[in-house]
Amino acid sequence: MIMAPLPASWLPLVAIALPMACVPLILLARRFPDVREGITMAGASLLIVVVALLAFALSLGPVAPLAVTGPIADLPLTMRVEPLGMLFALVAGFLWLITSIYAVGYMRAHHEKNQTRFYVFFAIAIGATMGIAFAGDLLTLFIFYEILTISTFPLVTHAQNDEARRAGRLYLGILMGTSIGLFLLAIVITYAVAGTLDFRPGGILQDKVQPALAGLLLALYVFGIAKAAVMPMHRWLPAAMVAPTPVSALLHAVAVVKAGAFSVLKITTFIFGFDLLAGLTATGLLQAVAAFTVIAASLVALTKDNLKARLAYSTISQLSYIVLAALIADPAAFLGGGFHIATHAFGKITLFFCAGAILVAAHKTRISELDGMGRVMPFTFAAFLIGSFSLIGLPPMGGLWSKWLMIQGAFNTQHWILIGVFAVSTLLNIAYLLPIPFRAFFRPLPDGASSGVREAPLPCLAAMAVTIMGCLALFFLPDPVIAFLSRALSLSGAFP
Amino acid sequence: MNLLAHLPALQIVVPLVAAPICAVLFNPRIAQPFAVLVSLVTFAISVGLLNEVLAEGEIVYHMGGWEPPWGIAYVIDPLNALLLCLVSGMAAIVMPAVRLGIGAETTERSRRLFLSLALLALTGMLGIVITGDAFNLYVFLEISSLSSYALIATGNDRRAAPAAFNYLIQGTVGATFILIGIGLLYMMTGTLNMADLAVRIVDLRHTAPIQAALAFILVGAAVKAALFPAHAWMPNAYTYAPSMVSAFFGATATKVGAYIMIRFIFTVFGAEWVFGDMMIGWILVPLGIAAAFAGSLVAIWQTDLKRMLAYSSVAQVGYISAAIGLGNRDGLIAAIVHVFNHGLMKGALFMVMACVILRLGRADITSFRGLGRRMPVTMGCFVVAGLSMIGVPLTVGFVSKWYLVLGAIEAGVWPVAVLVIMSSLLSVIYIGRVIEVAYFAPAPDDARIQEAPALLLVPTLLLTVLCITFGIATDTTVGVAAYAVQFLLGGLP
Amino acid sequence: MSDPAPPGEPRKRYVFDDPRNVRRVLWTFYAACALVFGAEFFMHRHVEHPWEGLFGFYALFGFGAYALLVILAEGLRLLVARRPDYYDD
Amino acid sequence: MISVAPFIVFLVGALLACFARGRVRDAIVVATPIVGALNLWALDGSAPTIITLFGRELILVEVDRLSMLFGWLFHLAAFLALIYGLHRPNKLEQVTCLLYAASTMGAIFAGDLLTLFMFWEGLGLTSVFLVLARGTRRSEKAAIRYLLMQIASGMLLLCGIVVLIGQGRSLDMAPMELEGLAAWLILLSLGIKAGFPLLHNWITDTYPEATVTGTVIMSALTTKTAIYVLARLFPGTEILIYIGVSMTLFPIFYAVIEDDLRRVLSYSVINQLGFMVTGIGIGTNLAINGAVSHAFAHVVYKSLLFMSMGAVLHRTGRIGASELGGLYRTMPRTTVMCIIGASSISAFPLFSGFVSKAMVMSAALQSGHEWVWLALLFASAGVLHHAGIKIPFCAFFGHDSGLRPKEAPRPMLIAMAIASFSCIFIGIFPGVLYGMLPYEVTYQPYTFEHVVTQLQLLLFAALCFVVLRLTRLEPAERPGVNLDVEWFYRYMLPRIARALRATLSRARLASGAAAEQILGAGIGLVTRLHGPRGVLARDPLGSYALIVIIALFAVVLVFELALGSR
Repeated sequence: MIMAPLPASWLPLVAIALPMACVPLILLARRFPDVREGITMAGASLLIVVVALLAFALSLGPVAPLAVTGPIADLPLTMRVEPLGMLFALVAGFLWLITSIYAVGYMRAHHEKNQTRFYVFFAIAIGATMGIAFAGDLLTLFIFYEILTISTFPLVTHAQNDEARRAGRLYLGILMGTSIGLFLLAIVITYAVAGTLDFRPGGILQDKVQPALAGLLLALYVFGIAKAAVMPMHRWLPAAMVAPTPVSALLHAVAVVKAGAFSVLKITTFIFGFDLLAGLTATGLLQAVAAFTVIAASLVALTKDNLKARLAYSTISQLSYIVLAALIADPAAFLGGGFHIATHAFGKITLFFCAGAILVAAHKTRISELDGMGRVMPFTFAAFLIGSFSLIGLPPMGGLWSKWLMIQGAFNTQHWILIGVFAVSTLLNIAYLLPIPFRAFFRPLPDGASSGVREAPLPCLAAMAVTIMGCLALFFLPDPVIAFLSRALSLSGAFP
Repeated sequence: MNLLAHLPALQIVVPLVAAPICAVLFNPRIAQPFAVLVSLVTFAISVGLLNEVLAEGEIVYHMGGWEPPWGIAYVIDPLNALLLCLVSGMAAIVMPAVRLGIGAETTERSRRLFLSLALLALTGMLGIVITGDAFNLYVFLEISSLSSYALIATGNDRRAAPAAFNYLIQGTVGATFILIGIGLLYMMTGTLNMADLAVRIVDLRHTAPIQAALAFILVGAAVKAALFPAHAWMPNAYTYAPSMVSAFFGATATKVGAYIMIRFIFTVFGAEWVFGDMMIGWILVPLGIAAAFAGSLVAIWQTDLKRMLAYSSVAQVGYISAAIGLGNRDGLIAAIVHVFNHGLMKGALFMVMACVILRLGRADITSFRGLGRRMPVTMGCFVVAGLSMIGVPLTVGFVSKWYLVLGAIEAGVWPVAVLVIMSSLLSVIYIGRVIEVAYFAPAPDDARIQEAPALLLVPTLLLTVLCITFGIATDTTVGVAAYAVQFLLGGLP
Repeated sequence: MSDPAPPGEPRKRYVFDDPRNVRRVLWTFYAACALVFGAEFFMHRHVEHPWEGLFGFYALFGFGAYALLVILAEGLRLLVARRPDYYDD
Repeated sequence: MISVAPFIVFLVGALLACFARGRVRDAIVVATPIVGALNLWALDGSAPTIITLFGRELILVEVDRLSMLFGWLFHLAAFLALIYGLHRPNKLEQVTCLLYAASTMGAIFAGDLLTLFMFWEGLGLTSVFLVLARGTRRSEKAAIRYLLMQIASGMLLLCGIVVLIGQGRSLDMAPMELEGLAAWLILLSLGIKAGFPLLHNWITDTYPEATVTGTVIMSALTTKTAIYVLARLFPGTEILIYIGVSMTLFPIFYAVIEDDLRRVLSYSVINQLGFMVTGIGIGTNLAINGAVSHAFAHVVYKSLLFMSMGAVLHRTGRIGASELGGLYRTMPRTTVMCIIGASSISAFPLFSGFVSKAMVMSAALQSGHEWVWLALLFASAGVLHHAGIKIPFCAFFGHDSGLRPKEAPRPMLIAMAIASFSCIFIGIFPGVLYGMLPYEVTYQPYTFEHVVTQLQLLLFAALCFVVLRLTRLEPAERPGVNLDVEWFYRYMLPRIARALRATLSRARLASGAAAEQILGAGIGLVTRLHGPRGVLARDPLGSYALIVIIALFAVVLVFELALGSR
């Protein structure tokens, strides 16, 4: 057996501190771009090692929680590693490295300004994401949730022009407003009635709240966690697309939005518990809201010509899959939601990488300008196609399994309409995603459009290749992941 | 002579003696370091007192060895020990920078007087906090008030004098109310010592004079604390006062008003009577909420950012008032913690204004254009302190808000919890718009605009760091507050 | 040659350009029809359905079905036929 | 003997073709089905191949007579199409064809529903590129519609499987009762791919829009895969009889009035599928044999017909009956082979359709479905009309369109020749096909009686054509769109969506205006109170402030005294 140099229970702290520790180094190296990016890469690689060690430790047995005194006297900040958070951390940590590789190609080719600031806040955001993933109680989760909001604000408003300012207003206004106005309120109420904020299997609210209050709390959580972008709290996400593409890719397809969906999943499972949740009227109502979001966001995506905007609405729709999975309150749906965090991450980040590659190589942002571009950028659009397959949930892509498990959860709990929602959404996904590569490959290139356009820089292509591999790997190797995840509920028998 | 035993006396005596020395003896070049030294010593004494209180419990010190009711007692419990630290600490932080903070705004000649007045104001505030004698409290109140009128009037804006005059009138009314209240108490009980008052009042609570005394003292304290709608003196006073005065008073003055309120309600009148029979919560909480909304909303439209901060203070005093009005343990913790925390963040924000005024000569919103690049550290401090105002976790603002909301929920007044949170979201707007201007508007072509000098920057940074430190490690603030609550509430929930 | 045929493309007559050939095919066809109709006289029927036993059932059914089909299809055309650019794409 | 799962041969072939070019690629492409056939031969009788995925055992390959028959058939179909495609070798098409064939192979040898599902999705995902490869706007849109239908079918299958799993039932490819949600979902899924009425229109929508080669292979594989699965899962399910009958009937009317000859053939596909579905629905040994053998025969002659029409399209660039005619002059070989295909589909004796279709009809009578039999007979006359007469006549005879295209290219001719040979071979030696059928065959197609009655039916139907033609009563060919089910989503749905969007945006504007008004009023109020000139933000005069303080005091005093006097 390998002995870790530190007791495993400290590793979450290391995982959080590591990206943060990169910050001063990046600042020091601001005059030497190669060193600066090298630091980011080294940090990301180290982070993967740390997270992998932690995952290894967790696979051997439970990792003891770690508590440090926090701002509220009776509520120590706890780090508690459990499979769902572990998976989220693995995905985010791994994709940080990939995105960093991509970012090197993108930021330089795109001649972005203030790249040091970019890498600094990026690192902080990843540290905060790790904090969310390993948070052992709601307060800790909330703290890192807020750090994530704040640290991504400079990234969203990177361009510092009027458009960025407007987007920043919306971004901060919605995320901050909901998190303080609703999420925090819900946390305080939870604390007041339950006397604890720990995430516990089976939840902490069971038998402690009236159904009406529990329903109210659930609504406060679902809407208060605006990072999950359930309508009508979704507006920040399309606005955030003014950010440079690596930000959109990692943060607004993976880290930030998944932090939201992950929080919802975690709260429904470990604060409410399936039994309590299943008995609430509010659950049904919120399911309806999430289902509406799934469909409506897809419909909106259909009408968007701006590529990143379309992807953003697609993300909104896909996030509500996870929220729906959380609200279905069934082990299979939980697994599906957890797995979807990974599959959607790999699929959507691929698409964003492609969008960025198109922007860098061809300076095009609109779908209607992409006619025939597949002929000049075949690899990029092939990647787009494969990433789309994963999002739609088609074999041989990992997206299939998460959708599968969620549908199974909906069946187990007799939510027939939700099965229909998943099915219809699949078709809508096809309708808004696939015309893009189809048009790029099969329409003729307009005259003179191809002059000087080549494939994206090599780092960008390499990053895409890796994420595609991820999509495929998740199809062919779902069993270890799901077995791992199901330990979160200790329900090895619940999976098909 | 055992100095340590006389710390309570020294706390007052040191600045009190230093003030005239400063005014008379030294030229400005020596007066400045002297004042700094005095304020540091005062702060050290405060910290010593706090440690002593935490270690050994309440300290009762008889001034000059005279026992009450003839003599004056200084009673130090965790609450006022914490406040002493805040007040003297702010003084120690602000004092070194006075030369810069008032340099552009006052004449060289008057600086000695200025320093002297500042020390006098400090003495007054410390006295209010430390004393256990009701009339003595009034005396110190007048000392601090009079010196602060003068300090505000030193601002070189021509509107400073009217603002100070306005403050004078309203402050005097407030002080008079307190005096009348104390007079009524004395009339009914025959004592001015707070401990004795507390014992004797119990049997007299049904009498109209005692009830009237409560009303007089409450309203008087509300005026001093600038509780809406008795806040009218504050915006102009803080806007036109010299930067350093704004910073010092912004962080401390209203807190002392709040302290008076807490002290009289809990120590003298008795919480169970005030909140039970007198239902004072029905006054304090609605006023507090109204203040929170009124102050924050007005702040949103202000173009002069010092004025904006002043109105923000109106809102923050509202939270304190509402927290007191909840009348339960968590509410009171919230009140005490917020008194301290708000002192830190508002101090930091006013220091930022001092930096900006030093460089640009004014602090209106347009002058902030592009400052994010020109004065990165200063603006960084503004952002952090601003986030604290909003109540982002890991800042002090979050801690206060947590206990306030928790208190409201435990008191069963849900709407209060919701309203508090809603009003605090307004701060996102007024802080956010400054950040927008600082980081998104193009900087003017004035190359002279640069980072503030270290003398100003270091205190600003220090306060900002404290905003975070006390937002993470809350043993000192919440721990002391919880300890103080034991003294104040006794057996209450 | 008087026909305006393009140069290099000699006018060629194909087999059915001659009406006689068409007529030959038709007559062969009529003969075949008569033949199979006549074959019914020499046939031993394994009737699996009473209608099959009707004389000339298959021939008549074939003729009638075809006619009915065309008539009904014409009706259908009235109902469903639209201009070629009916759909927007 | 060494063998691998049949789909692997095609996957490897596709992979190799990806990285090869020119003649080498062509050779790989043509060799793949041959290697596949050898592999299939080696595979016969081997044990199932099982892998574990998603916590379940997936039976990748399970061989029995039925799957072997379809295996051979699809190898043949792929072989024909790939050779045919050599007329203009296109990497995308070739690779896609191979992948598409791989999906089919996977589907028919799948030993459980989950494996089937994987390849089921693969069918749609790969073949869609054959439509896209046409490269027109119309084909692009058709491709997306096609994909939506195919994935919808996949989703239904998935839901069905989920229900089965949820009920703890087995996922074996065993016959199931049409009871409960799962069975209905799966039937519906198969229904889409098999072209059940109202779910059929993707066939007529897509096949005419695909590339010349694409249509050939698409018409062969997808629908017949569905027939295969139907035969496995739902033999003898009564509702299929009626579904099948209606499938034979309604397309023939459409085929009469349709101008696009490839769309005519697409309707014909549905009609022919109807015979098979009916056979499966009847479910007797004879009927199943009939359905399966008809599928076999149909794949070959329908490929042949599509190939001939493809050749016409390739050479003339046109496919409308109204714009073609008289092509026999310069495309005699194509003409002959088209006629062979037409004769086969019309079930003339000595052609393949004759030996297969009759089994279904016979089974219908034997099992007492007289009306079904009658309807099928009517449909047979219809087949003669559109496939037996209209296709060859309108394209190659009829009025002279003046087109003088060259004869079809050699690869096309070779492929058509192989198909023609197969049609005739099966027609003459039905025993070869019968020997491969799942059940023992006692049926004897070539009785004097059967030949005569069939000829009577066909020739007199043709006589009717001649009469109508001579009397000029035969309806004229006219280009145009004939409304079908797709009207709902190609015409109505977009219009509803547009109307909805307009309404929504109007509502949004209106509600936005209303909200703005309310919000504006609110903000106005707040501004009046709190704004820069608001009451609460005014520089307070001393006296005013004093009044406020005193008023506050008065209120508090009264409040306290009132409470104190209780």
